Amino acid sequence: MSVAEDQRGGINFARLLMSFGPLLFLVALIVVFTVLKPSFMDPINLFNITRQISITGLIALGMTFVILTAGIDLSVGSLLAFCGMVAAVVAKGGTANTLSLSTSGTQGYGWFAALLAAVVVGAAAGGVQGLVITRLKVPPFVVTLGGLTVFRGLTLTISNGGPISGFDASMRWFGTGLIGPVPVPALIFAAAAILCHIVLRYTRYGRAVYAVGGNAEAARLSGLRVDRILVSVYVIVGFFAGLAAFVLSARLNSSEAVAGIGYELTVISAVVIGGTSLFGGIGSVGGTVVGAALIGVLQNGLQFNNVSSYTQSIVIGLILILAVAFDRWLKSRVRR
Amino acid sequence: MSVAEDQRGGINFARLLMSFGPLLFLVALIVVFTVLKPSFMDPINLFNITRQISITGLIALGMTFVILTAGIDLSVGSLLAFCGMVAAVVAKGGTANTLSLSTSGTQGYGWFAALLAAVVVGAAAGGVQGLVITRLKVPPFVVTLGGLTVFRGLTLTISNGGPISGFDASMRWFGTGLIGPVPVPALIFAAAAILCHIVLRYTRYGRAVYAVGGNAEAARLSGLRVDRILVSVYVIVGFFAGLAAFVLSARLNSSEAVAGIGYELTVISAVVIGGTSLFGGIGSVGGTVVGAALIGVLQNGLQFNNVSSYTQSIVIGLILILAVAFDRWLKSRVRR
Amino acid sequence: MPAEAASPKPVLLAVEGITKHFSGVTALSDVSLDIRPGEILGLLGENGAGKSTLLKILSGVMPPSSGHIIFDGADYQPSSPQDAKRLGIVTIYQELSLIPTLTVAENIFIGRAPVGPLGLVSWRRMEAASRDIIARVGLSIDPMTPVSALSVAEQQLVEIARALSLKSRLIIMDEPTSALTETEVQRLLSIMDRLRKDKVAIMFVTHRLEEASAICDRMTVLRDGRLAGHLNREGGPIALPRIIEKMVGRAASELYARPAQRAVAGDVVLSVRGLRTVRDPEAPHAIVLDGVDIDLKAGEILGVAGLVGSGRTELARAIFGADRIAAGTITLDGKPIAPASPADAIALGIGLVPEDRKHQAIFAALGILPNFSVASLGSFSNGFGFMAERRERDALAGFRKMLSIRMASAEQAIEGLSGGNQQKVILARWLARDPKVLIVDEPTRGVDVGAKTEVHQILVQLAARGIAVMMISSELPEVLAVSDRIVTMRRGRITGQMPGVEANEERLMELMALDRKETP
Amino acid sequence: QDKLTILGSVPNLGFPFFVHMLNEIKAEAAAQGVNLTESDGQNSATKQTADIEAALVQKVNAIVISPLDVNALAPAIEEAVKAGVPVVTIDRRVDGVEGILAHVGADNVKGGEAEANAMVAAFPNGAKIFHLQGQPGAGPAIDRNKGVHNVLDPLKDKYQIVFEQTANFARAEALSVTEAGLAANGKPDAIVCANDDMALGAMEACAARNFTDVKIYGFDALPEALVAVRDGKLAGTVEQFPGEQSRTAVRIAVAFAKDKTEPKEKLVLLTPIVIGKDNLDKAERIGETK
Ligand SMILES: Nc1ncnc2c1ncn2[C@@H]1O[C@H](COP(=O)(O)OP(=O)(O)OP(=O)(O)O)[C@@H](O)[C@H]1O
Ligand SMILES: Nc1ncnc2c1ncn2[C@@H]1O[C@H](COP(=O)(O)OP(=O)(O)OP(=O)(O)O)[C@@H](O)[C@H]1O
Ligand SMILES: [Mg+2]
Ligand SMILES: [Mg+2]
Repeated sequence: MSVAEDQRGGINFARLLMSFGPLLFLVALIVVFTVLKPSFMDPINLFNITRQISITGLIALGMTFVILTAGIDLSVGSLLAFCGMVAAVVAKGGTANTLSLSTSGTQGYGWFAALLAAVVVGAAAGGVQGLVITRLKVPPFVVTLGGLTVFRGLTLTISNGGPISGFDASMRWFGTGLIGPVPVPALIFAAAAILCHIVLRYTRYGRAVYAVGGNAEAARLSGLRVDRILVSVYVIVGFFAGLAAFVLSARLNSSEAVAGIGYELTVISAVVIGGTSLFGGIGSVGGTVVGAALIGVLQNGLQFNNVSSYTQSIVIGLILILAVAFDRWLKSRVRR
Repeated sequence: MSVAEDQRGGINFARLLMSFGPLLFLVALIVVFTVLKPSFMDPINLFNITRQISITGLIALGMTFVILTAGIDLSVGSLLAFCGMVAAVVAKGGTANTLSLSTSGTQGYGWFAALLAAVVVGAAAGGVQGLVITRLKVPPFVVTLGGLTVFRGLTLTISNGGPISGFDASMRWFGTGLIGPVPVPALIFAAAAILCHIVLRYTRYGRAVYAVGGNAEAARLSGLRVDRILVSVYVIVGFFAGLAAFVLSARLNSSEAVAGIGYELTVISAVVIGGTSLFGGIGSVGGTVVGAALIGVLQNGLQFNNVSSYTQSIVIGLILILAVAFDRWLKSRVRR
Repeated sequence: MPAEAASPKPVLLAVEGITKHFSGVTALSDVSLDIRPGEILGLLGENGAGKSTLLKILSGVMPPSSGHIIFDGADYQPSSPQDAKRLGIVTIYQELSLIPTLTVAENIFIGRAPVGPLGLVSWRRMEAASRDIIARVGLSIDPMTPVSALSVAEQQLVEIARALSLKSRLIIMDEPTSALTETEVQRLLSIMDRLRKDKVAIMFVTHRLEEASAICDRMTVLRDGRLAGHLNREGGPIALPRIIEKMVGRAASELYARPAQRAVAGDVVLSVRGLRTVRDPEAPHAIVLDGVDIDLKAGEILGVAGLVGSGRTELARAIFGADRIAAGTITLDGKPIAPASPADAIALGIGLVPEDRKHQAIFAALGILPNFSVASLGSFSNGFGFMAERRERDALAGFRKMLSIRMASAEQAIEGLSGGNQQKVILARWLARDPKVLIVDEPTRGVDVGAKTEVHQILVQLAARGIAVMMISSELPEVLAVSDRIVTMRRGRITGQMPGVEANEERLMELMALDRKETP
Repeated sequence: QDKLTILGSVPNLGFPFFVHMLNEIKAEAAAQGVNLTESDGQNSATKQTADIEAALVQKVNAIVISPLDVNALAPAIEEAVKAGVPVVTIDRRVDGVEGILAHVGADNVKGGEAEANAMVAAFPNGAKIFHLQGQPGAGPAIDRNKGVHNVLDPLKDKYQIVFEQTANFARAEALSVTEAGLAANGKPDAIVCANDDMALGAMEACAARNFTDVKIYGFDALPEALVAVRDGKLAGTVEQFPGEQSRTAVRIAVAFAKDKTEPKEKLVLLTPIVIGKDNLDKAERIGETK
């Protein structure tokens, strides 16, 4: 992935090492966990991990675009819940607070309509936020913090607080199915990651995203339509929040009003640990994938070793800091 | 406050208007709520509001310093819980999960020791985070996100998940006491705000904070010890988290492991709504006070009118965005 | 058809009665001018005269408050830089508009990267093409270098290269040469000459009047936002005194005049021996210091000349503690010093006016007062750490007068000042410290001719007070005008030194390019 | 020697209620001589699901779980059942999954009803009521709210809820929300809260205004609340016997895992009761209050 490539698209050993901080760290973690408990490497467990990171991972892909433009989106967790609820309403054919886990008696519109509804609503909500950011010149932090509470409120209003549960097998397949041994959510995540990588690395649009984040004023003077690009990244992250919501609902067989609380921090961590700068212009999809994997492996590995929940918090916090510190140290070593 | 002053300390009408966006909005909100329910203006309610905003307000003062340097501190909520627990342990004289609401039988060290412990631990924790940021070159977002989970884990470990309750009257006075009609927490907040205003506006240190946030490289080349200043702002926000923790514990007569969850976003909103730029170098204490008041009035006013919690979320989110949009609009009008 | 042939040189762009107000400031007032294809129009004026503002209006960055523009016979109201670009109006901005995090190649191809059959960007083609493009302006850096690793001069060349690579009918250049040395300037002028032959119109802003005189067909001069007049080439180049008179509104005084009487230089204050600095692999082409010996005496102005990338800035930063030193010693007043940070160097009495004003010197959003006093917070505050604002303001007022800084108030954001006036505030920042050694790196970059003389006089006065001044400059006339002694650098080494009175441009150029002779 | 291992999973160890639950699970597991893998859902259905998945990889012999959300955890529990691992649910019942070994619980809706009924009994002539709800969308908040309304809605004329707000199960929020309620509506007769933390916060708000005769009801019967009940500061709190539930669940799970002993009852329901000053001894954790 891009973490290992240099700007020319080829492989450059120094750069490889330089950008390898989080990846090296990830490998080290996996080794440690395997030594502690060899069954950690059980394919089932590895696939579990990929499935687990796929939800926040999908959103993190979109967040990579946003953060590359020096923006931020705090609303993703709430937006996920909102899109999930919309998908559920479409899938079940109404807002009735259907608690039944069986699908009999429901008159829904099928998984495709539900998926479409989720991503369209997500993208539209992102677009509205993007427009407020660019037209009214309100900083992204404020707009999406507003979005965080607004979308949660809307979700609760739609569902009247409760979950909507029980989808048909075709929809559930997107959360629980396997293709060969590989969980479907993991495949969706992988496909999305490759797509995002190509877009950011090999399209004019992708390069424009980097340019806007590197220096918005210079980008404008160079003739880029900065505002449109800014709006577009919020549309993208909204789209991914919608997609993630669909997969999550399919996986849990339920859309909850409390879904996604606190996801914004997990998602942003994945992006930032992956080396994307919060000040924009620097970062890669490969880094984000590694960042998401690092968090996933850490949580799974600690749980696997029955580390107490309180200690888990402490260890996870420290290791995240360490991973980034190690990356900085590596980069500074390579530089001299 | 500073929002109304120009650099000379005098009053300049254009600037007054320009920086008045959030304040105008605050006044408008108060008027609306008073019209809806005149008892909103009841002194008891107004003092309630000042007391309510004092906890997050205190932390927001510290956060203003951090954000002025283009930093961020996500750990404040957890640090608040941690300092509160430390204060409780000192006040009760041990880690025993003392549940009694009465203080009889406890062998604590008194309020002063508890206060001292809270602010020292807060400042020290902030200092450690500052050192990691400056020495290991890990971005503040990552370090304090790590801190967020580490301090929460430590708090839960100390208290084993439970609260520590029941402090003596001298300590409780700091949370529940009145001087004349004014609640003590509000007075503490006011005093701290004035102090911070003076420090940022009239001291050499304050100038340095703005300079570092405005352009760190230029600050370094102008002979400022940038790293020291950066560490200091994290010490300050940690100190305020400790102080806020002490006041909160005194007010609730209890230190809880779950205190302060999500405070980071409330606190950062207050600062940002008050006009401080997340990119550093621009902002004021006066703005932060107004930002904190805006949030407090909004919450209280909606509760006062018994607005349903779902609708509250939606309204609060929209109004926060609107307040900032209004401010930007005013500023752009004054500029031309 | 015949009608068109009758007027071989129709007006390409005409500006009619443009006025521009900012809050409180009138930057342009009823300005008119025109330019034809194949013509180089010089746009001249003092700092703050409104040149950049006019150019920004032409390139769609901001709308005028009133007046209108005709381009190619049609009404022209650009709403964004793209509109201008689409019509073939290309701009090189005064404040460089490159994206620091992207590579040189990407900056050159921003928004128009070459794509392959699938619509995907071809990095290989982009690299190859940009290598050719930057070669035209004489740059030989790797196009895959991030722009953040380039020196200001290199960035300026990249910006020029980009503009030249675009299909254009009108090129607007706002001080493209301010960071360049003679060689690059000459190359640019010859490129401009070629473009002129290709019927491209060029609007050219510079404070180096010799350049303008050499290349421009016509000149339009602005003064305080108003049109001061037009000058035409009549037979020969437009003479400097004519330009200056139009610009400042009075007869030209003698410029670049060495004061006849100069105090004899005193003892050696600063002495550098065997200075080496470490190579930065992010910029592998970077020339590092390779054993520099230099002495600086009290009361003298030491001019440092060299080509772009010769290591002059590097030397200044090393002495100032801003970059790490690999080997060598620095002694100040006979005592060895090892400043580990600028703060240490400043405490020892060394000051540095850096070359990159925007990134290294100014606090854009802050007022002029804090920008001025940031290096002297100690002396402008009392024992309790409170600012002594009155003293601070009085000091600023003094320098405002002394340096004739044009500003509205001490509270005004420094952003709002013209480049030259910003530079004066930065100079004032260091003058307020009264340093033992003051290093100025390109002190008059972007400073107008009047202010330039003032800056030179200030440097001379400082030297007269016994301060050791080291002046790095890419403008040889400037080096020759004020230096008591001149050293030349080439590839991180000192290649020669001589007293100022014995120097001339030819000798210096030879030393700056010395290794051509050295290599057998 | 093959010691059995069971997974004990609770929704959120940030809350003392679940800390107690897990502690009881731990104690009973030790008493039964089995290993325990602990899991904290950290208030996230995906986290709790992930923990179950990890446990299945490690081939635990049984799962004892209090699900954060009965619907969202259903797929994970279904997976466990499919893998042949016996599952016993505590406190919150998962309906849609076939093959769950047993459920031990006390219904939150019933608890809410009990709480409201206790309040009604204390004010036979009607009352002016504040209602503090839990975190919007969270399962227990929904159920307890439903219980309270089941009782009070038919009695609307006599029992008016004049102020109904969420305080997110948090003490500090309950304090400021109650302050706002008191300023807006004056003194109520009773405050019904969806957990003890909020009741304790409301209690502080009333104490600050010297409204010492407001009857405040909590939920969960935490030791701190029991002390307040004993001291007459709280009127009552709902006891759902989480410890008893947990121990029973572990016993059932271990018995089945050891030798396929089917539980006597698939559904063990403990009736929630309201602890007042007079029946403090019925509270499970009264011992912890010294
Ligand atoms: N964005 C702005 N806001 C307020 N005032 C401005 C702004 N831009 C320029 N000005 C003012 O307009 C006037 C003209 O500035 P301009 O930058 O056009 O001068 P210039 O001729 O390019 O000077 P220089 O040679 O120093 O670059 C100056 O007084 C300047 O302070
Ligand atoms: N801040 C920097 N970071 C990385 N490389 C730099 C930096 N500044 C200068 N360089 C590199 O070091 C080399 C020496 O540049 P330096 O600025 O010292 O030369 P100079 O003689 O002052 O010439 P110039 O006219 O370019 O300033 C340049 O080629 C440049 O690429
Ligand atoms: Mg200009
Ligand atoms: Mg230089």
